[in-house]
Amino acid sequence: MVVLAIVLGPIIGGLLTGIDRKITARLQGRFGPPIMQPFYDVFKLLGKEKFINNKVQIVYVITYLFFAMLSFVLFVLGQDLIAIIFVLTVGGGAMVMGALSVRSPYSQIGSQREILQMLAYDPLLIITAVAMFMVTGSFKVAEIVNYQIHNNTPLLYVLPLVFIVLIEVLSIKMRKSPFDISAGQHAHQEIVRGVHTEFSGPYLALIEVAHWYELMLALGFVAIFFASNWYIAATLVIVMYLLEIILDNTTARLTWKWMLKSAWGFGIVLCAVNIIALYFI
Amino acid sequence: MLHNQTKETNEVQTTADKLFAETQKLADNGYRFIIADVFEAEDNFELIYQFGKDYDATTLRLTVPKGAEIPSISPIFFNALLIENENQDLYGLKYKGLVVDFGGRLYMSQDEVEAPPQSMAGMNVSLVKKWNKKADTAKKEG
Amino acid sequence: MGDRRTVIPFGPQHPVLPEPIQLKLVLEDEKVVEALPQIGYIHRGLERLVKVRDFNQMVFVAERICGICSFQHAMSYCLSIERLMNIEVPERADYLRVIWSELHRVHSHLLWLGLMADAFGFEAMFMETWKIREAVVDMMEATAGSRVIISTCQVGGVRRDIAPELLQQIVKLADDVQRRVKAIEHSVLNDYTIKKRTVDKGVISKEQAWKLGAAGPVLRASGVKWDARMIGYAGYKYLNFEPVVETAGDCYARTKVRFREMFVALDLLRQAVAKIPAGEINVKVKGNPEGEAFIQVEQPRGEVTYTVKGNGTKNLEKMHVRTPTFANIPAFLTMLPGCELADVPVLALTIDPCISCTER
Amino acid sequence: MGLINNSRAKSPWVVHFDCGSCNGCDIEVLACLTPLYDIERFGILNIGNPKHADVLLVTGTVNPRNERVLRNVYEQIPEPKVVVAIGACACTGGVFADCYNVIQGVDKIIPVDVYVPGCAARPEAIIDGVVLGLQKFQEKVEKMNKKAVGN
Amino acid sequence: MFGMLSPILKNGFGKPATRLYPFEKREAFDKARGQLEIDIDKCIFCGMCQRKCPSTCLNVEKAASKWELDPYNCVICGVCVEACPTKCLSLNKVYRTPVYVKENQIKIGKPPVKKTAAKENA
Amino acid sequence: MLDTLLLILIALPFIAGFICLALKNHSARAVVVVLVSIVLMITSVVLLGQGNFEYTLGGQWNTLITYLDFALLAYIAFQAFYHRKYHSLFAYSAVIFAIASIVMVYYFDFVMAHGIEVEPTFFADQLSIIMVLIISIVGSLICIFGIPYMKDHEHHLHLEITRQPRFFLYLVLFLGAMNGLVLANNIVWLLFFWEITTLCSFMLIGHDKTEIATVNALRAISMNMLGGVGFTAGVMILFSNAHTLSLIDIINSNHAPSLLILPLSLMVFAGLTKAAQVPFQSWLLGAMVAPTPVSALLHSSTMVKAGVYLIVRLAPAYADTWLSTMVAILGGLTFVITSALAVGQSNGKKVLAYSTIANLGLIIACAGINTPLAYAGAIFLIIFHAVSKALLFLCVGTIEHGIGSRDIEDMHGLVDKMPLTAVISVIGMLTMFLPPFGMLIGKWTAMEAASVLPIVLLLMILGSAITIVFWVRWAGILMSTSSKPVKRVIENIAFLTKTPLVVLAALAIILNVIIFQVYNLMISPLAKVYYTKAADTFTQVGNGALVNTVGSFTLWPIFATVIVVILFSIYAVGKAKNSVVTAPYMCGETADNDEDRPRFRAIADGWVDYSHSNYYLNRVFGEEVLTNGSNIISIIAILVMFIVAYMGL
Ligand code: NFV
Ligand code: SF4
Ligand code: SF4
Ligand code: SF4
Repeated sequence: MVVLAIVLGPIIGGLLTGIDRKITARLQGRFGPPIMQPFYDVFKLLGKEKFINNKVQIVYVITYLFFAMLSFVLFVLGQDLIAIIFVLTVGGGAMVMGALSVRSPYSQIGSQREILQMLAYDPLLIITAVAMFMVTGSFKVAEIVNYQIHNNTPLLYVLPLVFIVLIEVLSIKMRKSPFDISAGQHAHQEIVRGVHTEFSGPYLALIEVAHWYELMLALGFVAIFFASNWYIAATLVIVMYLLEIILDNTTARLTWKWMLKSAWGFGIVLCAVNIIALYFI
Repeated sequence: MLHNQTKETNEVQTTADKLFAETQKLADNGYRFIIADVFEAEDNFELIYQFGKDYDATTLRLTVPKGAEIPSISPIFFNALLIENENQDLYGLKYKGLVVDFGGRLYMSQDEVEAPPQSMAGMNVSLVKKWNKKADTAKKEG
Repeated sequence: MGDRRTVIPFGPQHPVLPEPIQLKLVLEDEKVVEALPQIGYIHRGLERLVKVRDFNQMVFVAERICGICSFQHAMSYCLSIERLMNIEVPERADYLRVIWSELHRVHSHLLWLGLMADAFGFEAMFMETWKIREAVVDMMEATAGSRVIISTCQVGGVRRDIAPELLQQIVKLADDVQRRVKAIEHSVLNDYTIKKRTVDKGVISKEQAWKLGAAGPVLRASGVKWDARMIGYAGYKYLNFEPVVETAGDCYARTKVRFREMFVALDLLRQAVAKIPAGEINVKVKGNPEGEAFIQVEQPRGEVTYTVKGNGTKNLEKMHVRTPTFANIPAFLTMLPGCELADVPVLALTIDPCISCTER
Repeated sequence: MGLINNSRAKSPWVVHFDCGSCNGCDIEVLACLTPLYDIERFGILNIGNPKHADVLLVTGTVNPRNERVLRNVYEQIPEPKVVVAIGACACTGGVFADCYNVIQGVDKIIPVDVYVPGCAARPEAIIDGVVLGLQKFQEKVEKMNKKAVGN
Repeated sequence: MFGMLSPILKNGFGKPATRLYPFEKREAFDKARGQLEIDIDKCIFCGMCQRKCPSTCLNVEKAASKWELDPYNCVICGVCVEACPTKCLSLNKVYRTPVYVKENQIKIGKPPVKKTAAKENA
Repeated sequence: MLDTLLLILIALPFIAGFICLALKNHSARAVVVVLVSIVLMITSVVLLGQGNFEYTLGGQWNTLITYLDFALLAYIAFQAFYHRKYHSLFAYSAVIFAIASIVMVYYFDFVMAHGIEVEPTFFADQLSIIMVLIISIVGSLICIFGIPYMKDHEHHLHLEITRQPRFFLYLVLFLGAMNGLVLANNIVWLLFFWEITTLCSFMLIGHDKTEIATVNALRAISMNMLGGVGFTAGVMILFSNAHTLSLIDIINSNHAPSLLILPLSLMVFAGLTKAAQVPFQSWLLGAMVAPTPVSALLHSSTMVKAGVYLIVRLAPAYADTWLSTMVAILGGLTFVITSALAVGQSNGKKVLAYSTIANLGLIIACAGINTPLAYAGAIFLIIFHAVSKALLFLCVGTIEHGIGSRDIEDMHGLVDKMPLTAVISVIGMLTMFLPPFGMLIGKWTAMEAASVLPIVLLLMILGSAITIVFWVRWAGILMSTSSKPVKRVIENIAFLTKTPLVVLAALAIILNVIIFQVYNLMISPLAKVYYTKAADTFTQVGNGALVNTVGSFTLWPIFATVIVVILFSIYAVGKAKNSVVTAPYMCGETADNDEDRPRFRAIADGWVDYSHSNYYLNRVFGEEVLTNGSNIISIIAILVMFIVAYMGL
């Protein structure tokens, strides 16, 4: 199981990224790159000359990669959601510190924004977990899934608002417009490549792979909203992913202020309403 | 006489000391500053300042000897700052009272090519160009 | 103790800046407290080429001041020489100049819109606008043989004629573009995120705009009704149109102005095609220019001025171009302090900077 | 290793530096990204950051002020890298070759691999130019390896 | 709110606008200016083109009967074509392809025919 | 055996303190302090081996304590009065509170509860022992650190006569008082030690005798005396309601909760003031002006921990009441508010101070949640916070002496200048907020426990997200380095400075590894004793996992990952020998590689030094923006707490 997760995670994640790029291109009226493009990118990056600013950077990248991997593995193993989110923050923190360790303007500004980004999505993610706990009585993924299978009530039915908030959280986590403020995937950025500015070559490749793990984890979060039926769950994931892509293509990048406001205002209020509503059902 | 697009502009002859006051007057009358030009002669510069109001243009014209200091009108019209700095760069004029002084470094980075004289001395117009030669020698050496 | 300010370079090589210009930004958190520019990355010194190129060759140099408003540069230059030498240009040539000018305006505004979208990370819109622009560019290639720098103007008229069938195609193109731009206009001006990024950003009041010498859409978006085309150079004297004016003076207003200007330009195209007379397209030029002339022409980004001085030889004595961006940079610099870092590209783009024009 | 080598030509990320172009070539480079030409078909991304790029597209005349920038951008691209000079200006200085502030051609400053002529260079030509540049990767890789051994 | 929604969905369901260059090339326009060609046989090495060229990329040496073009400096304006008295220059519709190494295009023609030579002597 | 231990733990610091006062020789004093410290550490470990106990002293001791209490309060009143010219409001209020205390104590001791004997006088369960360990080990290390620090400090101040004897008197005495406090069973005794800590903190905060120091000391004493009054009142009501003065008695709750709830709320109030919870946070922030060892001591092992100790200690007594809920909410509020406040600060010590208050808030919230799981979380937090925070304060002190500033913005690239300190500081910071470190485990435990109280859980979630902000960026900039090869500097710091740092850092890491043992040995029995009715804390501990009924934290994969990361990093860094070291990206205007600080060319080709500052978002997280509103909110919350208590809910 663990090995499978470690191996299949990035493969599916990479494929999904490729599909994302293809669909994005299509939505923009373009032909688009081949589906395998992300893999080409990563392999090419692996073969590039190693450019570093300092050696500590490498450590941070590796930390990011392995902790992203770990969080996904823990998820697959059905572990505690809050623990998973905490593990995820290690990766995020490593990225921030890595970007801060270089005295480079855009890298450091990017990391400041990344911190704000973490500030925006971290509580929402935990609240999502809490909402699941409220329904199922457990923080463990395995239990959450079991609960839905036994009671045959998908979480989506009882937590629709939380699910909507999750859409925003995933946009932030996947660095999609309108929240691509700390490092865009492709679009041109006022802060160049943000936190990724100073990572290049093989190290950038590792970051990309780590990002795939995170993507898989994010989609996993979506999937367990409908764990009673895996077909519907898969559909849900696909719909969600498409939604993210469309959102990405229909919005301009917004500022961190707006992001914080919407996450802490809109997000938390929606979740709260949903959770309070639980008491009445 | 300066030809404008459709008609002749009204032109005011002035001097360096009066320039600032004249400009202030125009500013008070609702004119805006459009552009300043320099015509270089043997040993003096002829400066013309263009001002506009609606579709009319007014010109201030003055002659200053080379090396003289000219009062900057950028405190009145902020947008004069770029052209005045440009003239410092390209003609070696001196302005005093510039709001932001680039010190002759607005466009130019190297002293060798600073303010090329009108004669364009050292310019090579033939097909075989100096850089090509330089590069060829460099290639042979390296 | 504890300096809380960030000092960073913004440019010259920067992904959101299509052209090299540098701003030294001093930030507090993300608020810009001070911005100082450094330009000169594109300075070529081409005005001095008048010394070694004759006034006919200079048309092609002037044209290459900028690849976006290239035709209009060539035209302005020709207008100024023609003014010096008192040349009457044939009427058909006047009309053809209007047609190419307005094609350039449309393509330039579409290009700007795309870059603007890119500045705030709206890739899909960039792609949409540039797709439309491609049709305009194709039309330029069909009429003049080249996509961006069309080299059709010369002192005394134009070098190429447009065949009647092609003229009809231009009308068709105008209708087509009108339809497609209308669709985009709707999307852009009503989009929540775009409004968030543009409304009330970089406000310039009417008085400020005039005093700072802003030009073109920046000026008109602040409520000043000033358009050099009203002077009536080239074929504009035969056509009727109204300058586009908005009053808010923010980025959103400037966007709106450019949209509406596109429609005006398309309308002018139609008018020109309808009215264009038959006849010669250029006259023979004899003699050499002498005297001084000062010309104002409305380019996509605003008013360009050409000051030329001839001395009776085939080389001019002086040529000086003041371009709209040159005039708009002071306005841009006054917009900057107090804005957010994320707004810097947006503000930069709303003046539609063209550095190669500015530095020549 | 084979996988990596195959991937190189399939995923060239470009960084575009406008070092004094008139914008003519510039907008043609950008036009390549647009739906009609869509160079992302070849995996080409305009990445904006030299540290991530493989291909440097240079347009325009070099002058003493942007020369140092050009050199810096070039140095910050990790090997294997390819430089494509686009347009008459970048190749030789074009119409501006005789100006006092113009250095005639990018190759006076950094090694250029591919020259794309034209004023402005057409998008098709630019695509051809990049594709031509990709064929040089193999050679570049050898150079890189030699350099690594040298260290 | 999401203005771009309908255009992008339209794109998504429609066919991409991409022209699959280099596999799919389009017809050049009639007026397209590609590259400069010379019918060297017709050239009389008068140097008119060289004098008119705004980019000084032509070099005509009468003595050596040499006509030399720096194609990487040419801005394809077509002035020389118009200026040439014998109409030996033309612009074709094919744009020039990129290269690894810049080379000047040198054409050596036949020495000018006697008639011209005679004229010059006179 | 037991009496010796108690003697050493409580009385030895008092004696040693006065020896310090008498010793004029610096080295002699150093020897005394080091010796006492070592003895204390050893004794506390021996006490750990001893296990739980109870110990009774004779009645004459009670009388002695009573008289000493009067003397103490009078001295406090005198001190406050003496310094009244600095800040009359704080001074007079402190005097009034002190006099009120005297009157109350008099009435209590001689009228209400004359001749009452409490058995036992001292008692220790695991909580007490944990506290003793923290005080004796962490506190002692801080004292050791103080020796070279104070020498340096006075050197900077150019003092004629050294004031160190007095300083070490209170520093060492503080430990004794704290030990007494956490071991006391007789509440009167507890109150006595409580007031001693108040006095000590006053003396230490005002030690530098500058105006600001004195004002802040006065603020501290006035707020703490307010708490003291509350405490005394609580004791009185407690006695009149329940006729007991024994802690054990109260906790084991042989009394109806409604009788206890009002006195308990007063005691909790005292705890809140001592733990500097909002709205009393200002005294602890003011305490920053004191020399760093003082801050470290106040923030980690003593003083504020006394407040927390009291609240946690009493927690089982008010379990399942509304009071408990209010305590949880108050703690949660403080956690969010002060975390947010910390974001807006660039003064390193202030950040630490706010973070301390925030974490205390978290602990108090746990006490308020009042389930075995929460209790375990609270104790986790107490342990790990003490170690990490002491470490961090000492680091900041060292840094301050190294670079002459305690501002975070001046610490960019510290790793190049003070590698050892920087690395240790970063370790300290990481232990504050990242898994697998104990603080995070504590936080996780707290959150899972809080799942019964969603409002508190929400506060915890927000707070913990905010804490990440300031830790990450601080740690990040400490480790930022130049891309030039830097000259390796060997840090020149005194042995007595380095030792505490290294030991604390080691402790911070080792404790995480043995977290299961700590839990099984110390925490689990406590929860079992005090929460007999409730379910077990963790169903399974050990084998790398903490499992409770709602979730689980499997630590071994994280440990494994850490090891993998370390190994892989070593490998990758080794492989990176050939990599090219480049200058940072500056939009193409990077300077040549020979400057230490990155520069770029800007306006008119001039050189400009690149500089970067963190975001402080003062318009959102500024003190001015948040303080007033949050004070009002928390005062309201405290009032609600009293109302709830008064109604005996
Ligand atoms: N003149 C001119 Fe311009 C400028 N600025 C014009 O619209 O584009 Ni390059
Ligand atoms: S080659 Fe022509 S189009 Fe390209 S930059 Fe130079 S002048 Fe402009
Ligand atoms: S103008 Fe024509 S004939 Fe004369 S040299 Fe040039 S190509 Fe030959
Ligand atoms: S086309 Fe223009 S640039 Fe090229 S050779 Fe002819 S005149 Fe010169």
